[in-house]
Amino acid sequence: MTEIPFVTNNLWVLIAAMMVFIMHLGFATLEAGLVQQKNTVNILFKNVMILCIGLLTYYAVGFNLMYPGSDYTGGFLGFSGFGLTLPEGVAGLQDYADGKYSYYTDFIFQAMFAATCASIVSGAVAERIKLMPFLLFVTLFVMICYPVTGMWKWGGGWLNTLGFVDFAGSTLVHSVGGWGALAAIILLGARKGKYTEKGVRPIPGHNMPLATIGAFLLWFGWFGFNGGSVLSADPGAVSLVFVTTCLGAAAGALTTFVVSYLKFKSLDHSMVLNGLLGGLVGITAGADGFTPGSAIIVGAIAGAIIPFSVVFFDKLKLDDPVGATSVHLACGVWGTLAVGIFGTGKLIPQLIGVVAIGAFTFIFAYVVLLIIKKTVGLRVSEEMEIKGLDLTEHEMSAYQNIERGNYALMVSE
Amino acid sequence: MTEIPFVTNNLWVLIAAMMVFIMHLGFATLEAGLVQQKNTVNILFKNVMILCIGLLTYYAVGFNLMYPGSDYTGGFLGFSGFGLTLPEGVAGLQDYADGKYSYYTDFIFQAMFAATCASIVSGAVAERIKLMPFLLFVTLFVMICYPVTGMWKWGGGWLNTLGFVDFAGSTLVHSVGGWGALAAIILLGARKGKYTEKGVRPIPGHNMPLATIGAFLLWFGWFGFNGGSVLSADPGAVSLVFVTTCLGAAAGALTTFVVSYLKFKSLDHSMVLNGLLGGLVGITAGADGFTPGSAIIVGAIAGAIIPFSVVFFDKLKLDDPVGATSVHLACGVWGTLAVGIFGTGKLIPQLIGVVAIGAFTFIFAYVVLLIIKKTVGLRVSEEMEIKGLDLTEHEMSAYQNIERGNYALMVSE
Amino acid sequence: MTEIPFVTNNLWVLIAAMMVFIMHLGFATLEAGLVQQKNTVNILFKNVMILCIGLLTYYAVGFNLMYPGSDYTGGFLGFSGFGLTLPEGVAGLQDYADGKYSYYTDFIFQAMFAATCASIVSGAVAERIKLMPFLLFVTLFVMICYPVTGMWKWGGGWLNTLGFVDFAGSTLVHSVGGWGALAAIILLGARKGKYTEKGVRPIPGHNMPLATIGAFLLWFGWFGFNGGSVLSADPGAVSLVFVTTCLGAAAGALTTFVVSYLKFKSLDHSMVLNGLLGGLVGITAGADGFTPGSAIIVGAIAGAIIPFSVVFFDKLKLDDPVGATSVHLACGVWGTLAVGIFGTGKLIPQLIGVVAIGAFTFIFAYVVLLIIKKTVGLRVSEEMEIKGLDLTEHEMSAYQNIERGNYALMVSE
Amino acid sequence: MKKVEAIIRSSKFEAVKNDLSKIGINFFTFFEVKGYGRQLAEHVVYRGAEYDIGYIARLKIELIVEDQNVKRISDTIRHAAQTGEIGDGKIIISAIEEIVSIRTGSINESAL
Amino acid sequence: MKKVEAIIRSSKFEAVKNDLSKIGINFFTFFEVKGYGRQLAEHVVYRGAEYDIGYIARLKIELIVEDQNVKRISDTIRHAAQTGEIGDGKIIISAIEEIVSIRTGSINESAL
Amino acid sequence: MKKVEAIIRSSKFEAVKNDLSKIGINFFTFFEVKGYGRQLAEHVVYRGAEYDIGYIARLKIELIVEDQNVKRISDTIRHAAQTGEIGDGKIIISAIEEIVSIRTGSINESAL
Ligand SMILES: Nc1ncnc2c1ncn2[C@@H]1O[C@H](COP(=O)(O)OP(=O)(O)O)[C@@H](O)[C@H]1O
Ligand SMILES: Nc1ncnc2c1ncn2[C@@H]1O[C@H](COP(=O)(O)OP(=O)(O)O)[C@@H](O)[C@H]1O
Ligand SMILES: Nc1ncnc2c1ncn2[C@@H]1O[C@H](COP(=O)(O)OP(=O)(O)O)[C@@H](O)[C@H]1O
Repeated sequence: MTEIPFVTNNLWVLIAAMMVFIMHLGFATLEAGLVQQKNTVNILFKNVMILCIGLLTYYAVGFNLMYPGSDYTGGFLGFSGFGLTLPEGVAGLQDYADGKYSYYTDFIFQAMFAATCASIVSGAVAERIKLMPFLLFVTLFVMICYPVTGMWKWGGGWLNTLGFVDFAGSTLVHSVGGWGALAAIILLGARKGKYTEKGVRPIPGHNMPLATIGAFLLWFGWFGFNGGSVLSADPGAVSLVFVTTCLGAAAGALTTFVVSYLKFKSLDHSMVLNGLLGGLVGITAGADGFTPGSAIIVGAIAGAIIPFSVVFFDKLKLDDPVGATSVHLACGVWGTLAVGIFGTGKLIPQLIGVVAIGAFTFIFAYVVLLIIKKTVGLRVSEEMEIKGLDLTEHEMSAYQNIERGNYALMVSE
Repeated sequence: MTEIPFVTNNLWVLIAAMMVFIMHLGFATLEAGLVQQKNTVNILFKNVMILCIGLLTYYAVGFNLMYPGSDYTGGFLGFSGFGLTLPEGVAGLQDYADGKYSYYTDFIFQAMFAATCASIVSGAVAERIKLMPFLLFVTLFVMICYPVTGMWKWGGGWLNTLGFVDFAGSTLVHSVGGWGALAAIILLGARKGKYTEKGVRPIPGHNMPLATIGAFLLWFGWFGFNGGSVLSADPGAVSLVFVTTCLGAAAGALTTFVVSYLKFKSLDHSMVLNGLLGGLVGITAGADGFTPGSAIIVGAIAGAIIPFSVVFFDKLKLDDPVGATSVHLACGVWGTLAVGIFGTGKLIPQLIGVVAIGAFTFIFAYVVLLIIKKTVGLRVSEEMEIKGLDLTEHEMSAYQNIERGNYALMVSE
Repeated sequence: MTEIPFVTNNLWVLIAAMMVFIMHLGFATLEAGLVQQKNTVNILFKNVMILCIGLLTYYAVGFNLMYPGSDYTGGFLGFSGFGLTLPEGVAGLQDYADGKYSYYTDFIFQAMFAATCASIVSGAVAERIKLMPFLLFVTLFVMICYPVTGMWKWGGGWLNTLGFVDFAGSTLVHSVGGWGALAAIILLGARKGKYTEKGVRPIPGHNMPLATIGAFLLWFGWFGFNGGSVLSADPGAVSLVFVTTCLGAAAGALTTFVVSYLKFKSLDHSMVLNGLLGGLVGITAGADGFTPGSAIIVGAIAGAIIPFSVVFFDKLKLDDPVGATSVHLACGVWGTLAVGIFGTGKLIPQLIGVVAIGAFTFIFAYVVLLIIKKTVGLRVSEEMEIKGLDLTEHEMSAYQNIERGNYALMVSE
Repeated sequence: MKKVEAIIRSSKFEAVKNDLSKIGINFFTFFEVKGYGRQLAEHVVYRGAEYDIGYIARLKIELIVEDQNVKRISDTIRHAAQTGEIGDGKIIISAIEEIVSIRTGSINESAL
Repeated sequence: MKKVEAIIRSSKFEAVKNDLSKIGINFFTFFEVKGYGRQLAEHVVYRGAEYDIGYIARLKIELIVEDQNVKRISDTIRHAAQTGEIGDGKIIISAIEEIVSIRTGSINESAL
Repeated sequence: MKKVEAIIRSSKFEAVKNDLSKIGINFFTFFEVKGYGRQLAEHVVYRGAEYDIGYIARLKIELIVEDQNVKRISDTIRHAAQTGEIGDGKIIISAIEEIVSIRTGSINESAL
């Protein structure tokens, strides 16, 4: 095939950045739909702020920590200075990435990724974490933790040298978010009333259409997340990634449907949405390497993991309102290992990557959160939790007139 | 004009596939918004499963049934084997479709189309069909029925040879979905309470913002549905298609607004959304051939058809909660004939196409559904219908805390 | 860099048009979320009709009024005839805009812009304006007012000659909408009960998830709004625009968060959404010229303006339910001036542009609305306002079963 | 004057309304209530864990009637609302001292 | 002790609340109810077919008061809630045996 | 037969329900009400302007009981629902004339 023009490659990566952007709305709506009504504004607010803080910190620090440049090839840590410095002329354009995308394109595509891993955490800690400490944690997580492990592979660090493969981030993005979520829910404890002497007491999500919008928008954005990770408009590669991504998601939803029907005799919509997302997370590490057939198997297994994982975390009394740990951690690990099984055939580097990144992320998150917990505190008061964070943190209600009418204004003669 | 590079063509078709994907969220939200609250989860669940099953069956069977290859040119039925087999090297890339798109691009774009016609059915049969039998029907419909008639035209079959024109699927997709819907609602019967001795008793949709999101997302996706059907990035053709598509939709909404205001003295939002979609369906068969002026006329007529068609189906006691038969069947037929009137000037092939595809689809759907009805049954029990499918099929409520509070958890001190 | 192929440029502008389209759903959902439940259908209906009317009038008149062609260079007003006339052959393709986009691409991209300024008005006048007079105003506003001032700059008119800079429309689109909104709310008066002797009585929006969806979709669409305004796929320019746009939005949300927390001790989600949008509006005039650092400053100032502006308009008893005047007018003016400060260094042309366009638009809107007010009337009756426009204008409720159950149908045995 | 309160299945609302109308009773006030009684709330599964939704949905109808009509109204409601299954609900009759029409100011019989 | 129940237009809630406050009554319980009476429910058109929405929305206010205050309260509500149009609603007065304050345990007058 | 009505904090619903169950009371009807009383509604800020949300959310429980059980039930509710803070709510006891079981048609004691 003739060489693909720079402008076309660049255009695709820009469009992909746009698509990854919309995943943030996906996370916001999915999480909002799966929490209780009284904490809806809070979760939406957090998701807006995560994205904004994520973009700004990635601009200030993250990008140059994740991609410190060739001096740090094979290394553990590098930093090439604060802010963005556009290489002059063609050095910031065609020459920047061998005719694939410009400097700014690179930044915006990567920046959109960065904030997603913090969104994953926000779902798991929903309904009980204090807003300001949470935002503090998110800032550090996106500014330091995500870029450091990201550098190990995508920034050309030691895991890359080792042969670890993670195409679009089953581990680098999703399980990183998942490990952060896990550390957080261990330190936070469960929502009041979730685990009783009589067993698990479900706290159903308050808006299934919203959650469904979220899941579909995440899938929609995943075309950019995975498709854009080809980092060029290469027709063969991008079209294969589209196919594997979609088949993986479809298979994930289907097996969750079947497994949870057999296991619980219930057609739980929230579970199937998790299954769909689990399929997407699972396929992400090897979306460019699997055949369509393998993609179906990898997605299907991810989907089958979901119901077991959800129950497993509940058994451990690790309360995760939206299933983020099951979707992003469990399926993220599975997807990364699947590359070793169905793709490269090399399982060892995959295992090393999963463990190394998991350990670093979990410890980072645990320590930061522990310090926050011991100082300003991590969890809202019981009274705030009962009243809901919308009223207590934001002084507003997600659905004003529906539940608490302003009677002089909302009348019917 | 110089030749358009393969990579650019391919990129556009991939982006178009992504856009058609989001139509599935459009259908899900439109239908969810237009049903009663108690059946919301059910319709969302169905739409998720339709997409997933659709992609997997199209992978397994549908694609090779719809595009069996040149051996079946002019034929009625062909099949080139199960699953996907990527032609090696450039044969799966530039050479696959004369430098327009790769093999996998072709598959994913077509696969996204396939499931849409099943989504059309799901709206019409909402609130009373059993889940499992419905999914069984959908599987067969997407796996066999849609690809067979699709092959007649797009797969190079007999209708193509005959000169039948259907650019992006007013008939091949929309009326096919509409005929399936018609067969289903005949066999299912109306929702309890819809047709009383005193006349039609409306059962209003429960969430207009959701329905509006659906209609807009469908329009959004239609840029890919119609624009992508150019099957290349040809600037003249794609930009014309964008213009005709948008003007058709706008004209459709406007005439529905005017006609239903004159006819019912009411500014019915759900009707105007149907009108907008009717305009889109109407323009679809000839979006690449109409002038902007004709596009407005075709869309306007489609919009004018909607209110009459909605009332007409109600007169026949054919209960269609979302207006799918009016939008997709009535306007789909109109749009296909309009090509003969405003476009090619040849009405006969258009009529033959409409009738042949209509007959095949209706009979296929009717027979399959009749068998299901006589065996496992098609319709939920009266008790389930009264309680709602969310609670009875999914054991959950779409808006948990809003309507049925978990009082210990949802308190206000 | 080698020249960018026509087809790639054209493709990007088409995709950008698609993205601007989705901003209309953004406006619809943002506004619907920020009004009271009883006026939800009404605002959704208006947003659908604005888009449809906008596209049709821009087709009929607007496009040729805004881009009358080179005969009117430097002029105040020009018109090159009704409807669209495709220049034949390459004249409508490569030659139409120096290999950047085709005639129809130009039209559809511009048409999508046109209707946005009317959507801005619709939010400000929500909950009390009569539907038909409003649609009449919108028709004239989009057909005449917007294209005339648009021609002054983008159509090559006198402001363009003067050196006025407005890259993607902080003034030409956003403040034009804002001035129209201002004229309208002056003439309309506040919603009943908003300003009492005891001071401002807030009327909270009824659906924060919906408003959040709106804000995110607007940002999403802004990739096309600003990115597409490069009018080519130039990698350096488009990627810079993506970066400045996103950093501006993020900084806007962040400063609104901080300022409104300091000022009101409240984490008001609706305000932060306004801040995010304010950042976007602010960055729009100079998105192609700012450095990322300046973009952050410009966005941050826009975000800081928001809380003060909202309070300021309330002090003047100018009732704007969604904050459209603050977001689009205040930040639109700021963004235009910011170009003079951080970009070109020439503040005078910016000031002239802001004042000239502001004066023309305000007077146009004021006069048209005054005539409507004196003739058919502008405001609904008090009874209609109390009952809500959904029931009185549309005879329906946005959330049928949630609030007003049809008891025979919505039962639980 | 008496107050008649009836807790009924929402599915029987239409029947009760129609039958009351047949005996000339065209006014009442109603609202949604939640019941807890012999009929148990539904057990459902969410994300793999079972729970019961805590109550069953019911409608409460309230109407003020003249003393001599109480029996007829009570019987009418009972017949219309009855299914014979557990969960049918109750009718409660109590005395009131006065009913005033806000519109006319008239009281008791003439207030109806 | 008496119970005063008033079914009023929601548009009159503010006025009733303010006027009660003026005569020193700063407590009550209220909730949304649906009314069916002389005033007919609105007829609307949905997708070409007409139907009536089945009821009119009302608010119900309940308050327990000392016997001697009943007349004044009833009059206050009536004046505040009256429009003179059909649909103004009713005020119902009945006797209660006891009111207990959950916080203090005190009963009747002292429970208020 | 008596009617016991209790206006309680929704956060105390679970406790009240459990304690009633312990003394053998497994039936009641409840619904959401809005309270206006000594406890003031929350003051909140929306878009820079302060306002109060106008009421506090409460649950109302209604149950019909035999005369001899009234005291015990009232005490049980009071103990379960009490926090000692302003806003705890009230228990109201009144006489009813008759309760009819819709299912069986039996009245009073046997209707329970
Ligand atoms: N003693 C009571 N006081 C108040 N409400 C009651 C009482 N007993 C029953 N109810 C109401 O009636 C509903 C039906 O009662 P249930 O015991 O389930 O069946 P049935 O009325 O057929 O015996 C309950 O859910 C509750 O709302
Ligand atoms: N006898 C009654 N018992 C209970 N509620 C009643 C009764 N009569 C009227 N209502 C309530 O009062 C509302 C207004 O009554 P309506 O007959 O329409 O007008 P008006 O009170 O002006 O005569 C009704 O919708 C209903 O809620
Ligand atoms: N006289 C009354 N009549 C009816 N409801 C009352 C009355 N007094 C109080 N309430 C209800 O009880 C709730 C709590 O009362 P409040 O005065 O705030 O506290 P407390 O009961 O602790 O004195 C109020 O919000 C209201 O719903």
